[in-house]
Amino acid sequence: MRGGPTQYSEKVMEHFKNPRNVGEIENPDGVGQVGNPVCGDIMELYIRVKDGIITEAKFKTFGCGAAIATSSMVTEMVKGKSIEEALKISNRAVAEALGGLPPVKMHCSVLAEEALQSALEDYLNKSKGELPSEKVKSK
Amino acid sequence: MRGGPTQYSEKVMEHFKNPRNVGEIENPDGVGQVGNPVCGDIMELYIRVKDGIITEAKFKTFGCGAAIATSSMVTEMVKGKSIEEALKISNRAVAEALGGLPPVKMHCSVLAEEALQSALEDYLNKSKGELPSEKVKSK
Amino acid sequence: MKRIYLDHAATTPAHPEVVKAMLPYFTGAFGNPSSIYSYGQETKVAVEKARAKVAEFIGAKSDEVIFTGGGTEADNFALKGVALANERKGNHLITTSIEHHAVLETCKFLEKQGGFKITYLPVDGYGLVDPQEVKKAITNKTILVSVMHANNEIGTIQPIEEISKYVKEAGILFHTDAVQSVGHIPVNVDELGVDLLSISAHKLYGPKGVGALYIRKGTRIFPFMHGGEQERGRRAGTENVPGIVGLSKAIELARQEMDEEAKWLVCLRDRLIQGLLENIDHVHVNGHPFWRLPNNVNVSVDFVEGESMLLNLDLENICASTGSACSSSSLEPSHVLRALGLPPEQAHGSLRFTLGRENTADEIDLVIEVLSRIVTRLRAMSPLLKIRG
Amino acid sequence: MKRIYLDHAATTPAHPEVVKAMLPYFTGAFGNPSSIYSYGQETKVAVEKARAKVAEFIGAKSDEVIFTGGGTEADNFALKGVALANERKGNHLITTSIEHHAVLETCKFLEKQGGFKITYLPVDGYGLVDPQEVKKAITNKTILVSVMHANNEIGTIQPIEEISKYVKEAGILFHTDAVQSVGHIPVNVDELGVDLLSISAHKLYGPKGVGALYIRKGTRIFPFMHGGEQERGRRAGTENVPGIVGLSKAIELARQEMDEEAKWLVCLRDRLIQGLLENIDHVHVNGHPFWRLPNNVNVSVDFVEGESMLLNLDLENICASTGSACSSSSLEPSHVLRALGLPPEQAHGSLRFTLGRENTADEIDLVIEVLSRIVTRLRAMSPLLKIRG
Ligand SMILES: Cc1ncc(COP(=O)(O)O)c(C=O)c1O
Ligand SMILES: Cc1ncc(COP(=O)(O)O)c(C=O)c1O
Repeated sequence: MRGGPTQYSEKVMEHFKNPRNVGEIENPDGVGQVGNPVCGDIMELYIRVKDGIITEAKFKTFGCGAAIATSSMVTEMVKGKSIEEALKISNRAVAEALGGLPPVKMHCSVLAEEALQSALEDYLNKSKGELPSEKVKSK
Repeated sequence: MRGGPTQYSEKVMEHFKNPRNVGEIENPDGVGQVGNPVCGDIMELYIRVKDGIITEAKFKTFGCGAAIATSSMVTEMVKGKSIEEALKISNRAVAEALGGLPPVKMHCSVLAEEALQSALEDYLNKSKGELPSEKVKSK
Repeated sequence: MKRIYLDHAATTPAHPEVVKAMLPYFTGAFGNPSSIYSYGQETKVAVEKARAKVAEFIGAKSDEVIFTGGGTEADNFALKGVALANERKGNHLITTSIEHHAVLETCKFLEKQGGFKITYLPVDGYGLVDPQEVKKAITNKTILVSVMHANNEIGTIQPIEEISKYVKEAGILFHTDAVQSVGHIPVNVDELGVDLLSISAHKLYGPKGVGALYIRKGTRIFPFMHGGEQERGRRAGTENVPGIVGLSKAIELARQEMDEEAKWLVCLRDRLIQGLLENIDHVHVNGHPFWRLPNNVNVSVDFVEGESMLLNLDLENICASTGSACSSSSLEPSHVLRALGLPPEQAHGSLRFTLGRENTADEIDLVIEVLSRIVTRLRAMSPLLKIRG
Repeated sequence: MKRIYLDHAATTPAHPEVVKAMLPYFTGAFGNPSSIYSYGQETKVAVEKARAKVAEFIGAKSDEVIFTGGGTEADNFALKGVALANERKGNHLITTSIEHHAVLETCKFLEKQGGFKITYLPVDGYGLVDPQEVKKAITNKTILVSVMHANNEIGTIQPIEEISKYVKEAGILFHTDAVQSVGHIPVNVDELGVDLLSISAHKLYGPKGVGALYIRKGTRIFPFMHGGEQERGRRAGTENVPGIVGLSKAIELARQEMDEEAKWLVCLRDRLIQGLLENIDHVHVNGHPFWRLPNNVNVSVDFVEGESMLLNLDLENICASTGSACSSSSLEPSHVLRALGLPPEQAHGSLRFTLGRENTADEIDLVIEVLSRIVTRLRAMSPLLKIRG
C-alpha cells in the first residue's frame, strides 16, 4: 500500500476537518455531479441563485482529503458571486485559495471546477439563456 | 584491498610468532628451494643428515603467515626422522599438525611439502642412491 | 493523546533490545569484516553468528543465507539472479497478481528489458492462489515460480507447500517473498519446499535497510550486486554489520516471543474485526477468514473513501493504511484488492490495520469507537449513500 | 595496549554525533516515509532534509541525490543503469584498470552478460590516468566513462575535471566513484563535470550499509532496484531512515571539519612516510607524491611479504592493510599495484596505512618503530635478501 506525497497545507487540513456547506439543497437552481466511483472521486454541487447571484452552495463528496477540501473551498468561493464571476473560477484558483495542493492531488481541484461548471450549466439550461450560452458551451 | 578468510589457528599463530629453526645451514646435506617471488611465496629448506637420520633442519621463507608457520612446522617435524619417514610427510600432515589451515592457505602447506621433498631429493642426489630413488622420482 | 500505531505491515519500530545489540558495532567494533587483522575478524565473527541464527530460524544452513539491503533487494536478487543465470534453460517465469511491487516491478523489468515471459496468476476472492493453476501454467520454458508467503495488504497466507509439490515435480526453482511472514508465523524452507526466500528486518522489529535472501545450496543464481568478495562472492559491498546484528537479534526475539505474540495478536485482530462489523454498517472484511496473518485486518467501508478515513484517524493519532487510489501517486487503487475482484468503490474504501506487540485491547476499542464516528461523519457528506444506500 | 587503527580507507568508525543523530529513528520516529499519516511524514521530512544536506555538500540539487545501500550499490546502479538505458546509442564503456571491484566486476558482468565492450585504460607509475588516453578511447559507440576520483589503495587523485572536458565534448555520460574522496577533499559535481557520482557513508564516519548516487538531471538511467515508488521511482525499497540521517550527519560534520582535518592528516601522513623512509631501508612509496589523499600512505617494503607484516602489526594492535596476494582469496596481488607496473615482489610487500581523525603523532611514531622491528625480524628469515640484497 503505497503512499504519495500528500502533505497537505494547513488550509487544506482546515477545510478537511471543518468542511463548509456540506449537504444538499432541496429543489436547487442548479446541480452538478462529476467523477465516478471507479476513480474514487464523486462530487455533487448544489447552487441556489437569486437575481443572478449565487446565494447558497452545498456539496456532497466521496473522495480523499483534497477532494473534500476543494469541494468545501469551491462552495465558499462561489457564494455571493454572479454567474459570470462563478464561471471564471478555475481549478488553479481553488488550489491557490487552499494554499496549494500536492501535484498528484491537482486533479481534485479540476473535479471541483468541473462540478461547479456543471452546476452552473444546469442552472443556465434550466433558466434558459439569461446569459450568453456560448460562454458555457465553449467550456 | 580484499581480505580472505584468514583466521589462523592458535598453533599457526604460535609458530608464526616464534618460528623454529629460522636460518641457513652452512654446507647442508640437502637444500630445497621452491616457490617464486611472482606468487609471493619462496621457501628455502636446509637439512643436515647423519646415519640416515635428519639431525637438523632450517628454513628461510618469504611469504605470508601460513607460509612461515608451515615452514617452521615442517622443520620441526623432520628433525630426528629417517629419510624414508621424512619422504612420507604430506602437506596434510603439516596442516594438521598446525591445527588446520584456512582453505585458501592450503597451498602454503603444499609448498612446505615440496620444499622438504626438494631438500631430500637434493640430499639423495648428492649421496647417490643410499635409498631406492624411485621413491623420489615417483613424487 | 498517545499515538496508536496500527501499521506494522508498513514498518515496525526496532525492538529496544535490537538497538542495544547494534550499538557496539557503530563505534566500538566497527572494523571491516573483510580485514585480516583480528579487529576486522571480530565483526566477521559477529556477522557469521548472525548468519547462523537467521539460518537456523528458517531451517537453513548458514551458507545458504545471504544478507542484503532489505526485502526489495532480496526480491530483485532472487528474480533477476535466477532469471539471468538460467536464461538458457528457458525464459518463462510464473508469479501472482498480488505480489509486492518489489516482485511485480522486477517482473515487468524482466519482461521489458530481458525478453522474459511472465505469467501473472489470478487469485480467488480471498486472495488465494490455486496450486492447480500454478501446475497448469508451467511450461518446459519455465525456470522460476515466485509466490509470496503472506500478502502485505490482506494478510492471506498462500498454500506454499502444495504449490511447491508441483513446482518441484517439474524441476523448477521456487521463490517465496516471506517478508511479511518471517518472525510472525513459522517459516521453514524445507517444509515450505522453497529454493529462495526473502526476508526484511524492519518488518519484524529489526532495523530498516537490511534483509536476507535464502538460497538453497546448488541453486543457479547470478550475483545482483557486483564488486568485492563479501558474502562469498554472492553479494558485494561492505557488510552492514550493525544492521545484520540487528536482524539476527530481531530473529532471536521472534524465536522466543513469536508464538505467544501470535496468539495475542489473533485475539486483538478478531476483536477489531468483530468490533468494526458490529459497530459500523456495510463493512466487509477483505482477505481470508482463516489463512490470514495474525496481525492483519483489512476492511472495506462502503460509501466512504480510504484516504479521508485515514486522515481523520491520523487527526486522532491513529496510524493505519489504505488501498485507495488516493493514497498512491499512480491514482490506481491497490492491485491486490482489484485482483480479489472487489468493486472499485470498495477498493477505494479500504482500510488496513496491522497490529503489533505493543498494541492493547483498549487501543483496539478506541479505534473502533473513533472509526465509527469518522465513518458517520464522512457518510453524511457522501453522495454514494444516497445513490446506493 | 591501545589499538592503533590505520585502516580508515577500509572503514571508519561512526562518529559519536552520527550515532546520536540516528538513534531517534530506530524506535521513536520509526514510521515509514511512504505512509501518508503525519507519523510517516516526520521520517519523510528527515529523509528530505538529509537529501538536501548531501546535495548541497557536493553542489547538487536535492532531487539529483538518490540514497542507496552503500558505495557498491551506487556503482552498480550507475554502471548498469546507464548501460541498459543507453544500449540503443552504443555498447561501449570506458573505465580504468585501477577502479574498485564494485566498478570492475560490474564491468565484467556487463561484458559477459550484456554484450557490452569495455576499455580498461592503463595508468602511469603514479596511478594517474592520462586524459588524452580517455579522449583516444572514445568511439561513436561510447555511452559512459567511469573514472574514480581517488583510489582506495594508493590514494591517487585523478584529473577528473580535465577528463570531463573530453567526455563532455563527445556528449557522453561521465561517472566517478568518489567513495574515497567525499568528506575528505572538496567534491563538487559541477567543478568535476560529472553526471554521476558514488558516495558511501562508512568511509566518512557514517554508518555501514548506506550511500548515495548523484544523478545529474536529465541523465538517462534505469532503476537498479525495482519495486515501490521510493526515491521518486528511482530506487525502490523502504528507506533506511536512520542510515540516511547518519550519512547526512557525517556529511554535516565533514563540512565543518574537513579542511582542518585534511591539513592535520597531511602532516601525519608525511610524518609516517618520512619516518618509514628514514628508518627502514629499501622502502618505496606507491602512488602520487602530490595528487594524493591526505590520509593515504602506501609503501612497498622489499624482501618481506605484506600479510606477514600485517599479522605482526596486528599482534602489536596496529591495523593496516596490504595489496599482497596472500591477503586475498584469489591469490593475486592487488590489481592496482600491478597496474602501476610494480614488480610482483613489491606488490606482495606492500602496506597501506590510511589515517583518520583520531590518530596522533605518537601513534605514527610508534608505528614507525614497531614496523622497523618487524621488518628486521622478517628480513632475517627472508631468502630474498640474500638472493637480491
Ligand atoms: C511482501 C513484501 N515484500 C517486499 C517488501 C519490501 O521490503 P523492504 O521494505 O525491506 O524493501 C515489503 C515491504 O515493503 C513487503 O511487504
Ligand atoms: C573506491 C571505492 N568504491 C566503492 C567502494 C564500495 O563501497 P561500500 O563498501 O559502501 O559498498 C569502496 C569501499 O569498499 C571504495 O573504496
